[in-house]
Amino acid sequence: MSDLSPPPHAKPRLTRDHLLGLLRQMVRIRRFEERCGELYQQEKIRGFLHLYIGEEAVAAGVMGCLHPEDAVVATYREHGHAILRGVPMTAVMAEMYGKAEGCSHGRGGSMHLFDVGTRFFGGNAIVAGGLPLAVGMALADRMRGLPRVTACFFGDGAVAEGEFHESLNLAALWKLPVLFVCENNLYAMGTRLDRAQSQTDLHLKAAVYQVASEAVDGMDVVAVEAAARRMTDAIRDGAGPQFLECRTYRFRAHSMFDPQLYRDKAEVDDWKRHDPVARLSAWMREAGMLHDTDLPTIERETEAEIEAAVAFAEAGKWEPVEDLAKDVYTREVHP
Amino acid sequence: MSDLSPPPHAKPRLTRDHLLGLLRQMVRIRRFEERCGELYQQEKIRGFLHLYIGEEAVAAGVMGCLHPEDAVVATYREHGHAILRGVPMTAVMAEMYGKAEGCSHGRGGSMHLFDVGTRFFGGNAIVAGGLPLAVGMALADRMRGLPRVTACFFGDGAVAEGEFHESLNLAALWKLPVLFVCENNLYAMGTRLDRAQSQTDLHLKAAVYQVASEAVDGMDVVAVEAAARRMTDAIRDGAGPQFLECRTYRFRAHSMFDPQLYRDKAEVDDWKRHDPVARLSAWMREAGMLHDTDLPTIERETEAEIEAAVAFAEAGKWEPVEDLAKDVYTREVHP
Amino acid sequence: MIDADITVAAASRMITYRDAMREALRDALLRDERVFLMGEDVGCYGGCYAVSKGLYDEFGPDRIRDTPLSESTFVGAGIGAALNGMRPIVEIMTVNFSLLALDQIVNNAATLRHMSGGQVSVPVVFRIPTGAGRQLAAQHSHSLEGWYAHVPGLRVVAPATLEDARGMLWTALQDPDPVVMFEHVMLYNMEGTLDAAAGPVDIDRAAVRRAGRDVTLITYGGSLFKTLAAAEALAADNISAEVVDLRSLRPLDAETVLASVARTRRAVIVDEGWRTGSFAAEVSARIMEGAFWSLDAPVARVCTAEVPIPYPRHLEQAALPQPAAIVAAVKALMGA
Amino acid sequence: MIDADITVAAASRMITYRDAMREALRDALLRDERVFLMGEDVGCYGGCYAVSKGLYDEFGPDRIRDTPLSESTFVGAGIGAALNGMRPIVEIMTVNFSLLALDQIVNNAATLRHMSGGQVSVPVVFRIPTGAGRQLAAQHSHSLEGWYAHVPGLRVVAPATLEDARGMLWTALQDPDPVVMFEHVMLYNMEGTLDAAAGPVDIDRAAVRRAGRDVTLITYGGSLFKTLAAAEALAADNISAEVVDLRSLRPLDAETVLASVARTRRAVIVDEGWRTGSFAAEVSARIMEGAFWSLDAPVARVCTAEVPIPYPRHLEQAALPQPAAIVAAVKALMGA
Ligand SMILES: Cc1ncc(C[n+]2csc(CCOP(=O)(O)OP(=O)(O)O)c2C)c(N)n1
Ligand SMILES: Cc1ncc(C[n+]2csc(CCOP(=O)(O)OP(=O)(O)O)c2C)c(N)n1
Ligand SMILES: [Mg+2]
Ligand SMILES: [Mg+2]
Repeated sequence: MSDLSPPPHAKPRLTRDHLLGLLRQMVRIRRFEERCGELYQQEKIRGFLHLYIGEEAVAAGVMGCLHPEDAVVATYREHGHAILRGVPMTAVMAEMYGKAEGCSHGRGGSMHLFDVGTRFFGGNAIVAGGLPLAVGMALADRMRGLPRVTACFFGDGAVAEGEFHESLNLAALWKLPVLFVCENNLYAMGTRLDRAQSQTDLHLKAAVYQVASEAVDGMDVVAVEAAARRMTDAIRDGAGPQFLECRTYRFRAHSMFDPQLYRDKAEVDDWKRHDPVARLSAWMREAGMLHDTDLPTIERETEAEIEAAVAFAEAGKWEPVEDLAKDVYTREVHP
Repeated sequence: MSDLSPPPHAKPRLTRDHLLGLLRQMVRIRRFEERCGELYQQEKIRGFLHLYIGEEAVAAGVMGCLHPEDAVVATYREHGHAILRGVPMTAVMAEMYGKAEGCSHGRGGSMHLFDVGTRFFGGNAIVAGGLPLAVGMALADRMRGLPRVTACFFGDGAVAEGEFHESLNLAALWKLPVLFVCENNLYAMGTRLDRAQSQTDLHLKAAVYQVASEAVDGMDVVAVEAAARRMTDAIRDGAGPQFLECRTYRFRAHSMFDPQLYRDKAEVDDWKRHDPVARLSAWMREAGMLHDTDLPTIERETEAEIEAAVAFAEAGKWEPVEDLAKDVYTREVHP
Repeated sequence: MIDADITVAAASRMITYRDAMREALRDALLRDERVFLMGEDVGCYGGCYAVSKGLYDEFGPDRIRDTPLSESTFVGAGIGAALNGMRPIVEIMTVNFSLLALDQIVNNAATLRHMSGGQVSVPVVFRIPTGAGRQLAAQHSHSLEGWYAHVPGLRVVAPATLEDARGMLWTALQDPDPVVMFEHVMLYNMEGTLDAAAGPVDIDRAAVRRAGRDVTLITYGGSLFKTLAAAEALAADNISAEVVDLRSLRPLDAETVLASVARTRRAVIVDEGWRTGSFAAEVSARIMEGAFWSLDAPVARVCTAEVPIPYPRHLEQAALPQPAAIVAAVKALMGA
Repeated sequence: MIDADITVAAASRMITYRDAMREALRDALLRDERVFLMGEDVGCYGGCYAVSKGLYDEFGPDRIRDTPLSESTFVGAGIGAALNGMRPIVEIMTVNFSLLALDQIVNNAATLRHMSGGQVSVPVVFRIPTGAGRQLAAQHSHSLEGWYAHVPGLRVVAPATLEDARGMLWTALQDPDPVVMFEHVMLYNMEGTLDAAAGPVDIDRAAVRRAGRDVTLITYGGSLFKTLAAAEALAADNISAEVVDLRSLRPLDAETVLASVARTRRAVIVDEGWRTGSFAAEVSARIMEGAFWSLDAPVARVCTAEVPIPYPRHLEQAALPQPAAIVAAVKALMGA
């Protein structure tokens, strides 16, 4: 479980401790992802790898507002979400390697991180494919009388898919406890938002279903957290689904295969000036909340955590080939 | 082609002749459909049969605004649209019988009326399945530089489907010449609109895509026509797609199998007081535009047209069983 | 249809397939509060084929849950609800519309267990009416059971008899994995006797519906009764046909099939899918692989003609497998 | 991969499958102004597998048309555009996402001609990358060619060689009916020589890629080179294998298959689909029906294991058909 889980109905906090916590979470994602990129070059990690670098404020801002009994449904760009949700970094890294000790026992890889213990339900590689799942999980909570939230992360590209429309409608119609978090990073692979959608104010799209909807600066973790807290509080108060559009940007390529022909370096550099990690640290520094040893300490601890994760993954085992047919059915079935 | 095709950019006309034309078209649908209902009881027509009775003002109001080179894409509730588009009633009736002389050579039946001559492209039995087709037809017109409109009819139920969302977005994004006509009859089979959609003002749903959008009283043929004319004019002027929500009601069951458990007779009776045929005739009568012999003449002529259509269908031939494999491929292909 | 002329025994009653299915639904809803039924027009309308008629009044809108026209999402929501403690029965109005939900079924229902390394199960049952015969033309007459049977992670069953209509649902709900249940639309009106105590049945094994010596006819779902009729006709010509009802398409009970073919040495498969790529091809291939040396003649298939189903009755019937074609296929095999 | 070690002749050049496909696209765009390419990231991004790289700059955003993430609608729009005078090439990024568009393909593209009684044709080409091998795990590694081959009204082709990558597209565009073209993702980097004058090829007939006497290996698409490798290995053991590349799955050129099997009297089918309900089953059934009496042994299948494709390389490779398994299957047949 994320160590940022607040007590119910807490107000956004701007204490040094709290902000340091947010900073630490963003740094954990950033460094983990950077290391993954290197490991991909070393062919330790294979398949598709989608880095989240630049977007850390979104996961960090939202995840702390969730309770242990809440659920998370994410996309293929979900390492940060998994880690902040409390999936051990060791198990995440082992999964990226495809080792049996991975959080999905190696079967899923980077795009399919699962961890039932922290109620982290994937890791979905079909764009918008997680939205109906989240709606259904929330439906179950509602029918079972459990006061839980399901947080569902997805990109701007997913908003164009039919399932977005159907899921928003169903959640609104049945007033289900879903927090929809749209990570609007302006691109779906190489397609800029305005080349894909006639309405680029995505939160307006959500609002038309009568879903409470808001856009925030997704590079500002404090803003994201404040909005997410309001929204999770509202959901817990029975207000039904909420839609949070976080305007953000990915600093890296879409995946490891993307030559980035579709955007200028200048645009990327512009956005890097809003780097969420740099921004929070600068703000804290100005406010006298960041001591000189803080960041080095965080970096050092993060580094140690990552190296332990890499060592864990390296030491992990390959599942024996004889087990190939495992985990297709719960009980044994021979087709 | 409909005999109501106006010259381009005509303004709505309230002349006696024009209104009589609208009245005649609505009566043609009404009586044709009633006869189809009887023929279904007599087992001359089989499969599904979806009657349009009550909704005639929509087809009548829109169809007169289309030009011969425009195209129409409709649903399984499309007999009225086909007839008003100019598909001969004989060929439509023969199709309902499944005879080789039918407009789809008997292969399609009631749900799949096609007539390339009048650019009537079906008759689609998958709810919302026609929207992408209409968008694609409009795309072809745009790419070919042809100043045509594609009119696409669908129900309130279709608005909940993912394809609605995707199609509105694509048409708006590419500014395609599509007239979306939503026949909001308040029910999708037995599901009342407010039990299926969180936003019941359907034209608002369209507006969010930046599609010019409007709701009209779909029981008032003059209002429908005025709006449809404005919209087709706008499309021809290059304004991109337009969305017309027509608020209407079906007086009959969804199909011939529907026991109508989901609505009160009182509700149906209420709506019948807005009967579009009665309403237009009453209004014309008050305005001194409907002479005593007008309606009887229309009824007589319609009756004759329908009887000729039935006779044509009765005299039609069954396609020989040996031809079963025909019209699967354009050239001969043996799988 | 079957058994209709048998006198109703004290402990049994006349019932239709539709009513047997409704009893199964009611039974499941009463037995387990985690069970609910969800789909288009299952509630207020009473079900497109009237299967759930009355249940809305009895169990209310929460447990008999009408959905908007959004196949992909309500199917996905069923999967999500199953992940999170419920036992949903999701009705897809017909197999034709299930194409819109296929991504959710293939990429989520069937794979979540595997992708998560065995951490989750997806105990959802999809009820899907299937098949042609009602003159509903090309977009409303598909038989795609074979497609579903191709997908690891799914179980696929096809109740053809009243016992199975009454009994398969509960067993399917007890299964921790997604079960797709195909109900042929021409069976709903079938009437016959059912034991008053009829209850859950297995969903693992094929059933020999008629014993015979000369040829094995293998089929499932809506084609069972046509196949039994063909067997009856063959009997009149002194050809003794065994009829195997597969009941489950995935897993396929090859053992029962092969045992029968080993005895009869001849087989004809009857399947309402289009011939090329039909599930019948799989059965034929299994016999090839498992009983080649016992065969006295090549295995034959009677399937639907390779044409979108046409509207007129005579063409629709000509496209579908019929008893006469089954008889002819058998006679061709027998060299008769 | 193939021919890579052959000296390049004067009239031929080295080229990859990817580039051959791009040439075919360019050629079609130049030949016919009604042709355009549409799909996710085909333009600015240069294509998910870089197939269309450069075409956006050359032909502009109208003819190399990036679409939103809306598979059902841009596929349907391609069908609509084909109905209305254009010749669209619609790229679905991978077969995995084609599930979201299957309704449009099955219920519109494949049926419009029939439902309209032959009034319309739908001259659209769907290009669909398919297959596993890149460690993309359970949702991104499907091989669903067999499903498409089941549908009357569609044509389904699978170019496996450079000649076919270069030549099938134009032929497909000349076809008045919808053609689904599957490109195996592991072929894009394959390099070899191609005749400088290479152009359109037929899409009707299977091709014998290697002649042999003892057994017929039947395959298509991405499995062709694994099968050729197996044939090579078998040759070392003095087993002479004929290799048939189906090229077209619908229609299936049964004639070529049966003629080969009639000569070799043995057959193994190699198919990356999951075994149960694979297209290999159809081929097996056809051989059963058309060459039973010539068979010296049961026809065997080498298919993908019945498991969603796992992420780790060793498990993925273990799940897929491999030369060693093909060799083993052949040897089992030969009683060797
Ligand atoms: C249904 C579907 N279509 C296409 C893809 C290929 N694809 C993977 S990610 C992606 C872009 C998604 O963009 P967005 O939703 O904005 O998320 P982001 O990657 O920017 O985080 C695409 C097209 C897919 N995985 N699923
Ligand atoms: C995709 C799909 N799902 C379900 C159906 C079954 N069905 C046929 S008509 C209908 C209701 C459609 O309602 P609406 O769009 O409002 O049109 P109306 O019938 O009221 O004219 C349904 C559910 C279908 N044909 N297609
Ligand atoms: Mg994005
Ligand atoms: Mg309606």
